[in-house]
Amino acid sequence: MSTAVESSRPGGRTKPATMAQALQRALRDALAEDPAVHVMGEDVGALGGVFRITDGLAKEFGEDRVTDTPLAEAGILGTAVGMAMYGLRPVVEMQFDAFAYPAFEQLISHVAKMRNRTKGAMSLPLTIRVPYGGGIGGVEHHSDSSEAYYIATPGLHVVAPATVEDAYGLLRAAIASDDPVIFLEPKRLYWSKDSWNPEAPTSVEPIGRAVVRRRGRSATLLTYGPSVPVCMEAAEAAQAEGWDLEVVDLRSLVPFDDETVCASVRRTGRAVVVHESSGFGGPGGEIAARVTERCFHHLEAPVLRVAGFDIPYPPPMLERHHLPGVDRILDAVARLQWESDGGMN
Amino acid sequence: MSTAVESSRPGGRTKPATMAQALQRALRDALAEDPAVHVMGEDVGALGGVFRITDGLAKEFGEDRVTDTPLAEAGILGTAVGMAMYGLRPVVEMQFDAFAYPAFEQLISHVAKMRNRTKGAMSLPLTIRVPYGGGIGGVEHHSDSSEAYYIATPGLHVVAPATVEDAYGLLRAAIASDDPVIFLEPKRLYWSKDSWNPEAPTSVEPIGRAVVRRRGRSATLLTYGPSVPVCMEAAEAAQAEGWDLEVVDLRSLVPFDDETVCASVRRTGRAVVVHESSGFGGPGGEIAARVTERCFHHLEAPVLRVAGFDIPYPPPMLERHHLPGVDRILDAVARLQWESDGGMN
Amino acid sequence: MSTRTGRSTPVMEQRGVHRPTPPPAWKPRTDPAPLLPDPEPYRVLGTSAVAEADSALLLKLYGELVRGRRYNAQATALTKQGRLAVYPSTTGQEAAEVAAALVLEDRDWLFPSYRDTLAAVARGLDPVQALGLLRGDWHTGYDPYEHRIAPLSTPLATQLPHAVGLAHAARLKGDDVVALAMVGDGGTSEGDFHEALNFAAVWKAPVVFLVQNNGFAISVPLAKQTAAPSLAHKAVGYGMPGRLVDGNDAAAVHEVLSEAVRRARAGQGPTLVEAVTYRMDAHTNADDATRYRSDAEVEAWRAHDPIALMERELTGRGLLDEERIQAVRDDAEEFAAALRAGMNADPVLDPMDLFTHVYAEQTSQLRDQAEQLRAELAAEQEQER
Amino acid sequence: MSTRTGRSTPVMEQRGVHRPTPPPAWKPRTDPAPLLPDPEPYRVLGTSAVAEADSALLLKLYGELVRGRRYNAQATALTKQGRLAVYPSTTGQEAAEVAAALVLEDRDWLFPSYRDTLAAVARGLDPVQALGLLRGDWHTGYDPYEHRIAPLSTPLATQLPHAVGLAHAARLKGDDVVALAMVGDGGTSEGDFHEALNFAAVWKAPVVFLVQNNGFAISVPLAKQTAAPSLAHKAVGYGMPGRLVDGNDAAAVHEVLSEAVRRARAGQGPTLVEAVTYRMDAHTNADDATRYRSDAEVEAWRAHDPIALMERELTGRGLLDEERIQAVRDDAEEFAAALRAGMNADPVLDPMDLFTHVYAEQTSQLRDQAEQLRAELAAEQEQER
Ligand SMILES: Cc1ncc(C[n+]2csc(CCOP(=O)(O)OP(=O)(O)O)c2C)c(N)n1
Ligand SMILES: Cc1ncc(C[n+]2csc(CCOP(=O)(O)OP(=O)(O)O)c2C)c(N)n1
Ligand SMILES: [Mg+2]
Ligand SMILES: [Mg+2]
Repeated sequence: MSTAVESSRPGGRTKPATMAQALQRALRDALAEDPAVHVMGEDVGALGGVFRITDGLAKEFGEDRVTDTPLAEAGILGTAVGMAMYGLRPVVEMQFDAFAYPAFEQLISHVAKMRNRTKGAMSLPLTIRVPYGGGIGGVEHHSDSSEAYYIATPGLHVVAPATVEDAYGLLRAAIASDDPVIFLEPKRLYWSKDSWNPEAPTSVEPIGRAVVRRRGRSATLLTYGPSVPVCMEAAEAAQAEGWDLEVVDLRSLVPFDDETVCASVRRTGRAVVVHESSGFGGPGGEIAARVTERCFHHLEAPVLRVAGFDIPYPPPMLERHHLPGVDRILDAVARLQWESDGGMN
Repeated sequence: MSTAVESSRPGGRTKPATMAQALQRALRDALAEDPAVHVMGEDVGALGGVFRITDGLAKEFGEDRVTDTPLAEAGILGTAVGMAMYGLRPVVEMQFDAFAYPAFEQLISHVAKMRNRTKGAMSLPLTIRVPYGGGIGGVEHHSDSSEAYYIATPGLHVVAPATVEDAYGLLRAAIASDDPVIFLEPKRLYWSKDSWNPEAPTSVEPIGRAVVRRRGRSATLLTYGPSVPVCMEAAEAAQAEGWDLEVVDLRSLVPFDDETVCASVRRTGRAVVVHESSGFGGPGGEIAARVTERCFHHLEAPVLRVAGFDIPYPPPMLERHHLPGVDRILDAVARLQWESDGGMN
Repeated sequence: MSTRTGRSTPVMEQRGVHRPTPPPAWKPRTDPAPLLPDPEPYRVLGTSAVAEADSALLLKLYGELVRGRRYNAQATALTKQGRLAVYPSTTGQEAAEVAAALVLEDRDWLFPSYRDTLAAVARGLDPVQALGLLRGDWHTGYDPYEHRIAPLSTPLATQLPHAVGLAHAARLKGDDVVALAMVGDGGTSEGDFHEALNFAAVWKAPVVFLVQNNGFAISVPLAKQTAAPSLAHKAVGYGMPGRLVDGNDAAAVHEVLSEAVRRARAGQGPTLVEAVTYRMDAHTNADDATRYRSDAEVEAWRAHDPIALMERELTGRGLLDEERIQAVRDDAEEFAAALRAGMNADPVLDPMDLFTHVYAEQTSQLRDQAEQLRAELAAEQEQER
Repeated sequence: MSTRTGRSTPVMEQRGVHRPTPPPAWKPRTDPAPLLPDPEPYRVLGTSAVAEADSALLLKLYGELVRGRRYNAQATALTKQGRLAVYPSTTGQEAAEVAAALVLEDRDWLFPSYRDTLAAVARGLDPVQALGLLRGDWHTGYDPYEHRIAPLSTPLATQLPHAVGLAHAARLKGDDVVALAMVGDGGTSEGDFHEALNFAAVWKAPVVFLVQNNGFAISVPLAKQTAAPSLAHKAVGYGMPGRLVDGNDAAAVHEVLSEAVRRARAGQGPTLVEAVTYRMDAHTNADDATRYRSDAEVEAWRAHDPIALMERELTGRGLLDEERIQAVRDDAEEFAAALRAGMNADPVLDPMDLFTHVYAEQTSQLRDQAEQLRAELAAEQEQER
């Protein structure tokens, strides 16, 4: 009991929390602080969302602030656009990655472009939460990694948290942003735990800064979202093989933090990009290309990519073969042409 | 009159034709040869399409084969899926690039995946024609280059012709393919002319082969669709500066012809990717990354990209600033670090 | 103003004003009256209409209902044993599921949503194959052409335009084929529902749209989904008839759907049928329905159980006794046992299938990736030894 | 079967069959009758209803109609002079355009489609700004907040959910604001139309949907777009009233829209209004209408011209004579001259705007790209010197 009392005071104790709890807390704090914030989507009310991220919010803030919508994603996003036009800050939940696709026209032709179309007169402070990625045994259409579509669309910000703390901080930053933000929530990290102080949640800087999660000298793993813990694990395992890997968590794909990324790659001279979405046409190509453009003479080897295969997301029983795992990452690290320069330093 | 008579015989004379004419001819020949082929879309009937690509086809083949649909892109593609399930070969026209977005869910969740979902039992021989790209003075939503979305979607083929001959050959190949093909028609090349023999139209190989449009030794321009003529022009202009540029027309983005591309880049040691779609997250990143992965030790400089800016497509009066032109391509070629190795050879 | 109640009377020469000729396309082209549904869902069981019902059909329906109920129970049990990843039950909805399957000829096509495995099974599909998606070994567990059952559709309402396109294609080819497409109440809010119905009506495609209004889209009740008098009222906006039917009355659903199929076959175009029913279980085994609905509501519907309704009629006709009931139940048990056995056998998986069915011809890119995985798996096996 | 015509009579104790209690949600919740449109488009001009029409309003409408016609002619002329990239004319549709603008209060919002620049102009927007999109110097030529006019929407029907969301937001904030959204007959086939109307009805949002049925979506006639009795009949499927009105009768459109706005303001929810009209010009100046319609059809509609209809009434009332007509025409000429002058002035363009309005805060990436363009432009200027 004493813990509960203590943790309800600001400055209360740090304790383990899940990413789901941090996200929920971010929504609650945003709703409480700013009456313009509205949460809307399918089943976000009484049910609290299929992942329970909005659990209890409808009860606390009422159905006008936390609204179960009809089942129509273009309608959800389209009406959210109208609400944002009128000064509200809608936070839209798309139930799963693949169920955001019906809203694609609204997203591309209006959400991403409204500020530009109106020469800055009309902005859309909209947050679009998309539970994304695989690894949860979901049947088809429940495990897509759709970030390639979003990052290719100028006008959108695209972020993905990998830690409990970032889940809170980035979601607050997204809701506070005056621009539309695609907020990718790695489904399989919802129940990941970290020690975190929910009463004094650290806020992150405004969207757009990568962070070095692990320092290392041999090579850099560039990654984000659900692949961050996998890369951390790979970096640990790599030690046994004599590689001291640096891990950069991009956090934000748009804007892209060239500075942090290039500083790391220039230091290590080698890089592997790791993500779950398909390789071909995925974010890894962009990342590898821009790192190469900027760091060419620092590179001892081409920037390699470890990504999902170029196939539709597999059925649950086969998904482990698709997902980039520790071994596949280490295989890529091994192909970074170490013989030529003794990169084992 | 004699010309007309001669050209109506197989083996008749080559004469100038536009890409629009070649596309129309491809549709007519496909309709005539295979009763399973159906053309459908908005205004494809009596009007002949807003670009007149289907001109006269409804009259010739009847409204059951060439059908004006209700105005609903998801409905058009969704019903085409059903028609393909029953063994037809629908050729769908999306009126403009941005108006294909409402059909995105059907495209991603069904069209691209049907063969895979059914373990090969059900294939969708569907061609989706998308007039795409800018340079025609179109108002907003009429000039998007949307290929990044398509190439990031496993299960789709993505092709773009740059010449009159390829327009015919690739469209025939697309319609003959047992898989869905996104057929990107560069709007501003519709009225480009080439000498072509419509009575003995050369067929191209099955989808997936790039072609070297111009041989050169200094560096390779990798490009496709509307940027091919611009690159050819740039290559001519480059001669004055002492560069002998090779130009590779990719023709097909999926499948990607690594063989032809890498052979060229290994030969020249330098490459610039040129396309009209936005740079960030666009096809150029993928192309640069895979060329670098495969040809790293042949590269004298990083693979550079010349692409549209990372902005919503500009209004007509400003679009020239956005489109990759000869000067911007030559600027990129100049940045290929010539001083280090005397690439002017 | 008078738009609501009456019409303004044209006055030909009022104050010298010349009355202009009504231009073409002035009047609605179809009479809306026959398109509108009756205000009460159509029923057969427990009404005078039941007298006309054929005993053989009722018995057939009864058998399928009982087997369907058993199927739902068995599939739910399989989720608890980890043999199914997830199962969306149709307990309480068996009447609509089963009737949808039985009204079709072999040459017709069924377009089920993700919930409608029971309809597929009632059409003759091996239940193990029907449950492939939910077991997780592949996306579609069957060859759609074998029983003319389209893949179960998870993205809501997206299967409806497919049904329209297929039916239209069949009609163009001169084939006598009807497509029956199933969708939930929630799915009617999607744009694809609208576009599919509109295409169907314009093309006069031989399609039947069956909406199972089971009261909920996961947790969202119908009142938050639509303000329409009924979902069947949407039909008039497309120019097709809308029919409201008691979805728990298998005889009524069968009759209404048969009539719709007959219309479609006769070239009279599509029909929208709303079957009013109730989802007795949670959305899926993973859902917690107590969060959004009361036990009292569930109980009220239990009194209107599709199997009980049918049993009363058959008993009344003297067609059912304890023995007959037991025989039907035994059949259902046998069915369940076979299903259990089928599901308890581990599926044979080939990871290489991931690369085989992306394109008709494997690209070199995928060949390379398949090679990579093959090498990884070989190394894995090596290590395991 | 009796679903079409009558209802089956429940028989309480037929052959011992117990009649089950009807479960909750059994009956349609709304009476559909008042939602259905009258079979004939509502008219005022040339009917007895005109007696009630206010002269001042009719004169105001007349002035706007004449000015609107002149605006259409001027804009079309500007395309020939290369001052407009393209122009979709509303010649023949002025009544609906103008009435839509006039029924709104200043605090209300208008959501026009790409064709509806005339409605924006009639609401008070500078026509040069209204035509910005079509001139091509920027996408939206005006600040939407100034006159509460959303950006002209080119992707069809996508503006409808925006209108619903804005009206809903205003209502949540307790503001007395109505949104009026315009769409074409073709646009009603899009999924966004369906979803917007459904949300509006469920939320009881203060929105009015105005469909201008001008007979065509580019070349596609209404009969290939829908099989519905009328587009207004779609309303009942959402649970809102549908109204059919003569779209060339400015007094009738004004009355029907005013009533719909009043309902919305009173918290009674949305209305769908179909204005039956005709597009006298081609789809745009770039279109060739002879490919898909006959001159005879166009002529039939010319006899039902919105300006002529109004002129007859005003002349009948003795409110118009040659002099008054001339004054109205002079005003329209003046308006056209100002528009010409405005459009003949070259717009001031700043290529740097391309990078300024992508995000609230320019990213370093865009800063670099802006720098690149700046350098290129400087080099260009250098060369030109
Ligand atoms: C396009 C789309 N959006 C969201 C979902 C997630 N989802 C799955 S089932 C469901 C509710 C469906 O309700 P209803 O249509 O009434 O069918 P029921 O489950 O009642 O059979 C939702 C929202 C989905 N599958 N597809
Ligand atoms: C989503 C979308 N698809 C296609 C188009 C291309 N297009 C522009 S106008 C038009 C016809 C519109 O017809 P209608 O809705 O009746 O409006 P009208 O032009 O008659 O005013 C079409 C197909 C578009 N703008 N948006
Ligand atoms: Mg339901
Ligand atoms: Mg129209």
